[in-house]
Amino acid sequence: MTDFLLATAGVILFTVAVGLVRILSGPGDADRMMAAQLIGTGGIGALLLIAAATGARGVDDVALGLALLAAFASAAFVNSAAPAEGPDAADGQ
Amino acid sequence: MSVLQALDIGLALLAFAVAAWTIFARGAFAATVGYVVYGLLLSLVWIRLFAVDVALTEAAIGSGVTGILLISAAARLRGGETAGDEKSLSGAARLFTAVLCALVALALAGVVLLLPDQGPSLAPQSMQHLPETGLGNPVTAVLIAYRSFDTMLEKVVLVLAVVGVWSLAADRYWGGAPGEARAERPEPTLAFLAQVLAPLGILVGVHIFWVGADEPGGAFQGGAILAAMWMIVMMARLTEAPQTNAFWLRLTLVAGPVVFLTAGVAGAIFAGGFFAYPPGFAKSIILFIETFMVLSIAVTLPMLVAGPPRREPRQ
Amino acid sequence: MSLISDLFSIAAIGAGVFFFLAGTVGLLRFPDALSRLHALTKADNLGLGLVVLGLLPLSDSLLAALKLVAIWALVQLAGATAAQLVGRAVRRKGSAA
Amino acid sequence: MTSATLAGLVGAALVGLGLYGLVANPQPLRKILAFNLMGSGVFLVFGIVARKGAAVGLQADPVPQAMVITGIVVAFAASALAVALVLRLFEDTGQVTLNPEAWTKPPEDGAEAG
Repeated sequence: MTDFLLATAGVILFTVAVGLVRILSGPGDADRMMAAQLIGTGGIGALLLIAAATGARGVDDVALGLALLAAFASAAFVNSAAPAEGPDAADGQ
Repeated sequence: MSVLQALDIGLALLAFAVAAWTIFARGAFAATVGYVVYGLLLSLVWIRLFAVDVALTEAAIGSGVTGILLISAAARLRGGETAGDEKSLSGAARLFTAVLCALVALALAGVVLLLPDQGPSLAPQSMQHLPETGLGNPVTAVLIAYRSFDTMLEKVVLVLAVVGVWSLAADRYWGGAPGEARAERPEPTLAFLAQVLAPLGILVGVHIFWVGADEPGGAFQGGAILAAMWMIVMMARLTEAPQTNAFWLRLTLVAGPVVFLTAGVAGAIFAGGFFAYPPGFAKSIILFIETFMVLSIAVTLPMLVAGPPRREPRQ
Repeated sequence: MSLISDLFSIAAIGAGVFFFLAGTVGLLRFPDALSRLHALTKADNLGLGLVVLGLLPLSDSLLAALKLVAIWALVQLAGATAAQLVGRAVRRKGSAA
Repeated sequence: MTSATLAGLVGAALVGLGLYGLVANPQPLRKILAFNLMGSGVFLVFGIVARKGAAVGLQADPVPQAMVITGIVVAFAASALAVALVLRLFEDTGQVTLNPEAWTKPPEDGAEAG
């Protein structure tokens, strides 16, 4: 069972790695943000599998923290990417 | 080769490849996203090193909060970096640099390989004195009891960094709120996310702080998650960034180090040594200090990310 | 009994890995950003959901199991909102250009 | 080779990689990224020292771990200050460059001496 869990963690990391190669190179910044999202989900999956296989303590809290912060990179991207919108932005220029 | 070893090698290669992407990518934004991805991989590596406390810190600060900081900066700097008058290194200088850096890396790798299998360790000492602190997590004990002086100074560094960031404000903005005035209408999706996430996140942050006494977790990690929740609420425009001359803000910023230092001085008077905790009361004092540290961290990190004041202060 | 729960875990986790693979294939094959986003969110969240489902019988306590479900729910929320946010950014840029 | 040694080797490689980026990348934001990479490489080397100090039932020596935690927080504070400086430079000059000759050019539109 342990080897199965570790092997699936490895497969997930591998598929994530292949996906990363595709979207880190773009073309657009939105694609790149998807890379952060992809590694978030895949990383949490691999983390949970590794934790179940190696029995390391407290790893579920790490996964919980990562899950909480999973959308933050995208939120920061959207928040800063459109500064020229809205009425108030004009007088800052 | 066992499955675990294969997984470790794969993880190491992936982390290294993403790091290399961060250095060699064309655009600054692509490199920044690469760095965020790398931070997440790094917390997996820390799990494999059985350093769960570090993994939690890396997940919350190294990947989460730093990610917000760097991605916001990269998105804001777009366009400025395309200036063609950068003085790039010539090919020969680049090669020379690469060779020198490779030598540094090789020397370090040599040191890593030369380390004895059973290195010198302070683990026995830290376990031996653990009962005196009343804690169950030796990493927390190192941070708040054995090496509390370091941790106190680190809190001071955080305050100094806030002072440094605020000092970059123009004179007329001094004391005002950070961040430009922007669209009042919040992005509805972002507002929804913040409304759902913030209460849950506060719960998780307090949980991670509280279990930190005995399990992996602690003041930094819990405080960083609380900080992230304040950031998402500000990003969603559900609340405004506070004025930097607000008394409560400045008080909370310095509360952690001040309480910590006071406890240290009190130790010198009542327990016979600077930062000594009287036997029997150690755990209560540690939790008291940590509570203020969590508050300070939860306020300091968002202020560092928000940047210098950019609006004139209201009276 | 333990054999049955082990078989359940293996089946669920295996199915989860399949969806991770499907998501990556979608990322590689789909032509534009919005459909890649679609592949990413659908497949990944289902993948993680099945992995969590498979890990549930292996967890030591009820609290640990609840935490696993909470992690999955949070990732669902994050995935859905991030996809919305990034998707809007793509559309905004598309209409401006 | 143990996983700890492997992580240590990655750490060593990261220090080299980060150092190269710090010297060779002209853009300040890239330098900040490179500096952080270098830092995390050093942390990983600490990680292997902690792992090799496993004793008395602990799987890693807590002292280097605590130092890394402190280090991560301090690295964040330094990065935040550096980012604030770069953003201020961009505001004042409309450029993101450390090349002083470029600063003397009139700022582009959108930039305002703040």
